[in-house]
Formats: sequence, structure tokens, C-alpha cells
Amino acid sequence: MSTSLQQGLAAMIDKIDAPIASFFNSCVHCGMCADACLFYTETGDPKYTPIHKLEPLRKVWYREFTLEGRLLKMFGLAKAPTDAELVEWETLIYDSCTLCGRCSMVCPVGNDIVYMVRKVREGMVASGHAPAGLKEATVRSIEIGSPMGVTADTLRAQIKHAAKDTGLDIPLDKAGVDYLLLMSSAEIMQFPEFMGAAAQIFHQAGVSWTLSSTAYEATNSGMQIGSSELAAVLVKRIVDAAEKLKVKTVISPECGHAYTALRWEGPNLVGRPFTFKVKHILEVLDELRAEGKLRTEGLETERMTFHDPCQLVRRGGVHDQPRNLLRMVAPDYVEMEDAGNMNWCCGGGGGVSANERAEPLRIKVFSRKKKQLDKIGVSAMVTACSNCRNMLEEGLEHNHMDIKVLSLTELIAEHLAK
Amino acid sequence: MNSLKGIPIIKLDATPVMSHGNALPLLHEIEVLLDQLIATGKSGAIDLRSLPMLADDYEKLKEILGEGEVKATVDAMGPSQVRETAIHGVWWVTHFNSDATVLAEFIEITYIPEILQTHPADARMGLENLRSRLMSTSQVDKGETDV
Amino acid sequence: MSDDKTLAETLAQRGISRRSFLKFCASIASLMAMPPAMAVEMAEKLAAARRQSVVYLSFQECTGCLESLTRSHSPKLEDLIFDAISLDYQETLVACAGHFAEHILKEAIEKNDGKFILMVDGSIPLKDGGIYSTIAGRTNLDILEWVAPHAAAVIAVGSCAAFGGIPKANPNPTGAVAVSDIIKDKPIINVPGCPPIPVVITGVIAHYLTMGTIPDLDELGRPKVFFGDSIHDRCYRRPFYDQGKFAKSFDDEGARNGWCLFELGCKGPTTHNACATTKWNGGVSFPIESGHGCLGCSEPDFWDAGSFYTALSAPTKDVANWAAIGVAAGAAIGVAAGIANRSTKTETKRTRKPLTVDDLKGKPKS
Amino acid sequence: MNIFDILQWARGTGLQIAVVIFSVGVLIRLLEMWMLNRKPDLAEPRASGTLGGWRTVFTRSAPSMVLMKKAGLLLVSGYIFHLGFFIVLFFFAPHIRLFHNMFGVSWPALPNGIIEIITILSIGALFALLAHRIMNPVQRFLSTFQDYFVWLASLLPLLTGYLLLHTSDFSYSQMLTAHLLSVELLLVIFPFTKLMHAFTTFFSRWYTGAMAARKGVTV
Repeated sequence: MSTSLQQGLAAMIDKIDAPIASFFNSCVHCGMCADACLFYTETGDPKYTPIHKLEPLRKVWYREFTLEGRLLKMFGLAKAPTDAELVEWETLIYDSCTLCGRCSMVCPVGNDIVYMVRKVREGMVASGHAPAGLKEATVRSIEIGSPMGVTADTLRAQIKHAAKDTGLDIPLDKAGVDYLLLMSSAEIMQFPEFMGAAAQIFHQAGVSWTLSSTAYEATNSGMQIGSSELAAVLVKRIVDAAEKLKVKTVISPECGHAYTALRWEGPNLVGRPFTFKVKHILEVLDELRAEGKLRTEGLETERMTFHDPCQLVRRGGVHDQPRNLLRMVAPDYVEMEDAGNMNWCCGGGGGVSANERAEPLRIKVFSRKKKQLDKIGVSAMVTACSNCRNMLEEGLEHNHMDIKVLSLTELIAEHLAK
Repeated sequence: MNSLKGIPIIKLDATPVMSHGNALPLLHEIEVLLDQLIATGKSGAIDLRSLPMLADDYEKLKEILGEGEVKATVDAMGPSQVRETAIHGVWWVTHFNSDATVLAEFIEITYIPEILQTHPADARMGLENLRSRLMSTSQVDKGETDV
Repeated sequence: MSDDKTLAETLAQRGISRRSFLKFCASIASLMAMPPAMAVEMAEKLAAARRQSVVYLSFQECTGCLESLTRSHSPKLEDLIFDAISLDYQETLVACAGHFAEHILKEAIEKNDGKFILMVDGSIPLKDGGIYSTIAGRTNLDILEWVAPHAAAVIAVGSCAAFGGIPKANPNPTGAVAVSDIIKDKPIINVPGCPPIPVVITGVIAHYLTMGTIPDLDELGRPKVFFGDSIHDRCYRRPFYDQGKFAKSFDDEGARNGWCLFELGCKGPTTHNACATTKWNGGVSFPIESGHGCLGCSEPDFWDAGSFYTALSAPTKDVANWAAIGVAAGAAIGVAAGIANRSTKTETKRTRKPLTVDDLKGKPKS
Repeated sequence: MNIFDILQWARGTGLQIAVVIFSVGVLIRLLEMWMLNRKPDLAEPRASGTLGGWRTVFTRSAPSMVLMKKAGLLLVSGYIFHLGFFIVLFFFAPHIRLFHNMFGVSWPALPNGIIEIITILSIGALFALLAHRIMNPVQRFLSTFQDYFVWLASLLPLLTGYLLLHTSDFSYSQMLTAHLLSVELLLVIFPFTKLMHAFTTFFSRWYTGAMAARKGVTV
């Protein structure tokens, strides 16, 4: 079988639930969500209004799940979205939405708009209207094990490097430990220092941990493209490894959507609660800090700020931990305007970074982050998401801004008390 | 409570004393009509019932116009009071029914209100009357002489 | 009973001067909101007029209208109008009876064919051939259809003649209708009220005598000068309405203070009549001044317009129970719709094929 | 059929029809929504979703300060209209009479003068909202026929109600009829338009608040 409009509509019907019906019943077309969306604020184009991106889903809901919609459908008056419409909406759904969820914070009637975008993607991918870049990344994730094509052998090679750099043992597939650390492809390939940093921290804290040769990839392209079925396949790998190794806690690395995929969607995707806990690396570090197992020395002299990864903070609830940790090492730490739950997205979340077609738009809307940064005048920006790091570095370079982008975990590791 | 007397009678002033603020515009209208009377000789009249007037408006109007020199009563199927106000040429005419209720009330701006003038038809009737009276008087006189 | 003398000549013999005419016309002009200057002209015309023949027919009625018109404690200025008309037939007042009375009616019609004013009080029953009200073996309908074509104009006196009134009240057992439902080709002046204000009838006749025309009528055929304003517009308690001060019961503080009776069911706002200005019983009072809300008697179907004691803003019919029925029906249909929605979902879930990685490789099928 | 007949119809049968359509429609809309259900959330929550849902039901009524500078006119007009409509509907003496008549409960009214001012403010706010809808590129882009129709249907009861207090220029019967018919129109279209948000907004907020609260986020 293959994808088709029918499959797409069926997927949307399958995913429409009571909250979605309530959201569509409630929308009064006030347009306030536009002002919360950086794709609208930075382009001024009304088509980027978040609620407008949901038009295909609204049509399906009205036609299938309201009495008058059903009646109109009988007379051929309530039309289902056409293939041409889905083609048009593909760019709105995938290129101009990072699933950042800022719109859901301001909606006066309380609609969780991004919750609906996530569901529309189910229909879009089932109807074959997903961006090529995301499709390829998803295929690689399922078939090779990572969206960037990282294999277990690549991982082993990186383990060797890190072990050498740090002089520490980096365990692989070690059963019965406290923590199973996941990585993102970006961390394995572009930011290999992360693995060493984690090893040093765990060593100092004296906790047992391991990596897995079958579940090293934390990212979930299946969720980004919007397919619950494919996302479940990827989550299942992690669940299997964690249960096989009998770990207490699985650590999601510095990646925003990976955390959402595993922590919040994970149990729902595989259809049962986990037998282990899922924590973000910053949650773990903050716990160690609170227990006195994480000790740092020396302070940064630079003026720094923290960029809140959307999936981690606004959609993940890890808000205070990064701030507690940053204060340990960065006395001149300032917040950006709208920091925390209302922070602006880097522009590349929700699979946008994997979608080459979206690049010009993504670069354009970085102007929002630039405005935020221009107001506080920092020389370094700390974050806790490799995808954010990539996007921020790209955007800063494009705008010729001399600001370093740092990983919070790596920053803490640099300051570990000897 | 066996009789009507058992029901207490409570007297209350149910009339809200208020003003529609119509006195002043009315006085300005009178001013215009009086000016017109002097310039063209044309009489004017204002029907006081055509405007919503409350007790305060009424009192204010009366107070400003004042009492004048002429007070006349016409008795034609119930009394009519005709009074010149302290403003010469402005008359206050009130028509009463035979049961003393007010039928109509006007401010007339004129040299002499119509109701005080004798109608030519009535004058003719008067003349006829006078003549018939004269006739009978002279007949009586004659008769007396005759007698 | 007609003569060639003018009204002035007739009345002068009884010592009624032209000043009385002027005074009468001044008060009529005031009553009918005509410019005061018109009074002089009207007086001249009235003085020169001949006596007007009037035929007065009574159908399904209670004689309250006639009582209202003729009952006065002392002769008054407005009674002048009775000198100005010749009431050629009125069943209740006519001295004779039986065939003689019928003969007088016939004679009146023939003598002033096309010139007399026809006054009607009472409604006309149509059900079962109109048998519910007959006079001398003829139905009211028959009599009306015989007399009306000979009249110059028709005055429908009282709410029954004007709108069907109480006989027409639900369920209208006699099939009562108004004069205007039957007579279509004559000018009809409706003077509704239960009973109507006598001076309004006087005014209408005076208008006809002096101007030779019928006054301006509203969409319900009522003279605008008397029925143009609502009771509410001219009510002395209006300021309390505007301040939101309402009596809540007939013996509370608000009622004693003379506050607005809206909440006690006063129909003043929707009732057009002159009660608040002309008042009743020689200008003594009118219902609201006596502490009771207006019943709305000069409006069509006032008897069926909900309780006299239900506020105008409240529904006239049971709404709460219908709302409850609506909720119950909505719940039933809603559950059915909910079940249908669920089956749509279940069926879709059952038939749709889960997405596989191969689907991402192929081209979309349209 | 004269104005008096229409008025009687509007006070009786018309109101019955409107109330039945309203209650049937609203119940259907709510049930077909509720019965779509939600899958139970299997992820271990950080905090109670139920409590968080209730919190958001209330907190989302406060204006979003983040948007105040961007959409101030929209927010302020929105508040004036909603509060004004609520006050006028529930605190005008004749309306209380209506509720008393239907449900047997009553409460103190506000003086007509205050109601009048609030009505004028609400009407003004509605026009400001319309102006915003027409001038603002986003709102103009989003607006459908329904948005303008619902705007008009919301305006008419306020406008006719206001004119009802000023009957010197208008016939009370005509205005009362127009007022009742406009209210009945509002009731009839209510379940089938975005007016439903008057009910569903609380559910939307609850769902959103609950989902966020489970993640430890206050929205």
C-alpha cells in the first residue's frame, strides 16, 4: 500500500478527540495566536496565523463529527479537504510551524493549537504530503537507527575517542545500572564533547550508567513527521533496551523533541506505562546538584543568557533546573525578554531543521531571536538542545553576531571540581 | 376588618416632583412669537398640553411670566380664565369644563385673546335681542301710557 | 330628524354663544394636537355645519362602550357634540321597539344614504353562519353588510368592533371578527379601548364635522393623535422606569411610593392610547395613577397577550419546561450523535492501514 | 399580521422555539464533543492534570500581558464587550424579571442609567472589534461570513435594547419586538456558530491546562 488522500483523511479522523472538537468549537477568529507565532511576526504574512494552519483538520472535524456537518455532507455541501489543499497546507504545517507551542499560551479561549498541528501532521504524512527531508530522515531512523545515519559502529568509534579524551571508562550495554544515557545524532557527530562531559559528571557523582548499542538515538523523526506508528517503532527500541538492561532511569540528552517523544508521548505511543523513569539530562544534573553530588569550581566571566528549548521548557516543564545549574558557574547570567515559558523558538524545531525547503524562511525568522539578543548584549548563550545549538549557530553566523553557543551540560563539565 | 373603615387610608404624595426642563425653551418660543406680534401683528399661541410639563416646569413658567393687569372670566359652558401676564401681550388662557376640570390651556401672544372678542354673528344676535327688548319695552311703555 | 338650520343657529336659540364653539374647538384642537390657531377656523366651520346623521349598531358587545360615551355626571362642553349630531338609530336608546325600531333604521339609511356616519360596537360572529348574535332574526353580519355600504364612514367603537375584542379571545367560540375584517370599501376609524375614551369619539366626530375628513390613522386604523403615543411615553411614572425603580408587589414600599408598575405586568409600553393624558372619570385618574398596571385594552388580542400581571419582558408562554424538554431531547440526540461519532472513529481505525516506512519511500497515490 | 401579533409571537411561541433550538443544539454540540473522548495519558504526570485544568479555566480569563502591547485594542474591547454583555444580560431589571418568571429566582438589579452606560460601552466595543477585524490583516484574513454575521447578531440585542430605553423616537412595541426577535436569532444560531465558545472555552482551557499541568507547566 501507499499513502493517499483517503489515508490522510482517515488518519485525521482517527486522531480527532474531544479536546480538538472543543478547540474548533471555541475559536472566535480573534487572530491573537498570530502575534505569538514568529513566522507571522517576522514575515507579517497572515497565512502564517497558527489557527489557519489547521483548516484541513477543521474541515474534517466539521464534516465528520458535528451534526450539521454530517447533514451538509449528505447534501454534498460540507467538503473534505482536497489533495490540492493538502499540498498547499504542507508548507504551512511543516515549514512554518516548529511545534513551539507559543500560540497555545496566548489563546484567550484556551486552545492548545500546537496539539492540533501535531495531529494534522498525522494526516499530512499519511496522505503523502510530508517534506522530502523529513521523510528521508525518518526512513534512515527506522532502517539505519538514526536520522543522520549514525550506526552502532560510529557510536563505538566515538566512545573510544571520548574514553581517550577523558581517561574514563564509558560503559556500553552494561546491565543493572542506574542510568541509560541516550544521545542525539548531532551530539554523536557534531558535538562529541557531550559524551565526555556526561562521563565526567557521572564519574564525579559516582553514579552507574551506560550507553546502549541498540538504543543510542534519542531523536524521533517519526514524531516530527507526525506518524504515531513510526514514532512508536523508535520509542519501542529504547523501551526494549532499557528493559533488557534493567536500568532505573533513561536519560534524554540535550535535545528538545527527543524529551517530548520519550517522556510525554512515549508511553502513549507504545500503549503502556514505562517500567523505568525518563529524565532529561538537566533534571538528572539538578538532582545531583541538590544531593551535593555535583560540585563545580571556577566561574565564567562572560555575560551569558539561557535559551529555553521549547520542548524542554514550555512543552516539557524543565524550567527551573537549567537556571539552578547555570547559576553555579555563570554569575553574570541574564534572562532574555520573554524568557522561560514564553521564550521564542530558535526557528528550527519540530522537524523544520531537517526540511531543506524551509531553510530560507527559517533564516528569515531568526530575526526574532536577534531582537531578543540585541536587547541584552551577551557574549555567550547557553542552551540544552543540540538542534537549538545548530540553529542558533547558523542564525548568528548569518547575522554576523559574535555570540558563542554553549551546551549547559558541557559547561558544567568544564567547571567540575577536580 | 368588617367594614370599609377597617381599611387604613394612607395618604402619600405619589407625584414625583421633577422637571423635563421644558420651561426655558418655551419662554424662548414666547419671545419669538412676541417679537413677531410686534413686527407683523400676527398672533401666536402655544398649547401647554402639547408639551410634557411636570410640576417644576409649570411653576417656573408661572414665576417668570408673573401676574399682569387683566383678569377676566368667560362663562361659556363652564368657565374660562383669561389673564394677562406681567409680560404685556402674553396671555394665559385656561378653559375649564363645567365640572371645573381643565379642558385646555394656552399661552396666547396677542393684543386681545379671541375668546374675549365678540363674534359678529353673536353681535348680530345681540342686536336682534336688543331690538326685540326695545320693542317689548316700548310696547310696555306704550301700554302704560295706554293704561 | 334633520333640519336645514346651521348648528350655530340651532344652538343660539338655546343661548349657546359662539364663544362656546370657540372654546369647544380650542379644546378639541388641543386634544387632537392641532395648532391652536386652527381653533378659530374649526369654530367657524362647526358653526356653519348641518347636523350630522349617525346610525349606531350594536353587535356582540356588553354596552360598556355606550355607557362610556353617554355616562357623564353633568352636561359638559364635549356634550356639545350631541347637539351637533342626530343619533338616528341606537338600539338601546331608541324609544320604540320591535318593528317600529327596525323601520326607523331603514328610514335613517334611506334618508341620508351615503351621508351618515355608521358607529359600530361589538364584534361580528361568523361561525355557524353567524347565528350566535342575531337581531330581529337577522345575523349581525347580514345587518352590517346591509347598512355599511350606505354609510359615508364607519367608526368602530371599542376593541370588539375594532379588533374582535373579548368575544374573539381564545378559543373564539363564535368565530368573532372585527368590522374591518368584513367591510373593505369604506373608511373605517378604529377607536379601540375597553371601553374607549369618550372624548376620543367626540374628537373624531368633531374632526369629521369641521374638516370634512377623517383624521390620520395608524397601521391599526386608529387616529394617530390619540393612539400615536404609548401609555408609557406619557406616563407620569415614567421617570421611575428610567431610574429602574419598580414596585415588586401591589403593597410594597415601591407601590406606596408610586414607582413604575412594569414588573407587575403593566402593558403601558406596548399600549397606544390617550389614557395618560385625557384620563378617566372627568380627568380624575387613570389605571396606573390608581395603582394598577395598564391592561393594554386598546391593542389587538389584549386578552390573549399573557397574564395581566406578567412583566412585558417575561414570556407569555411556558418556556422553562420547553427548555427542559429541549435539554432532554438534546441529550438524547447528542448521545446518538456521540455514538455515531464513535462508530465513525472505530470504523476508520479498523479500516485504515498503519503507516509503514515503505510508505515514505513511494510517491503519493492520488 | 400586525406588530402586536408579531410581538405576542416573539414573547411566546417564538421564544419557545428559540429556547428549544438553543438547548437541543447546545446539548448536541457538547455531547458529540465529549463523547469523542480522550485517550488516557499513560505518561507519569508531574502534577495533577485535573487541578491544573481548573486553574487554567480561571487564569486564562486574565489578559495576556505578552499580547497587551501588540493587541491592546482587541483585548480591551473584548473585555468590555464580554463583561458588558454579561452585566446587561443578568443585571437589567426586566431581564431579571424574565429569569424570575422562567426559573423562579431573582437577584438585585442595577439602575437603568448604569445599564445604559454599559450598553453604550458594549456597543462601542463591538464597533471597535469590527474595526479591528476589518483593519487588522490577520483578522481580516481569518474572517468568514460567519464572523460578521455573529458580530451583527451580537450587536442587535444590545442596540435594540438600548433603543428600547429611549422610546421617545421609536415605538416601544416595535423595538421590543425587534429586541426579542434579535435575542431569539442569537439563541437559534448559537449552537451552530462560534458563539458556542461561551460554553466550550471552559472545556478548551481545562483540556489545555490539564495537559500542561501534567508536564509541570502552568499555562
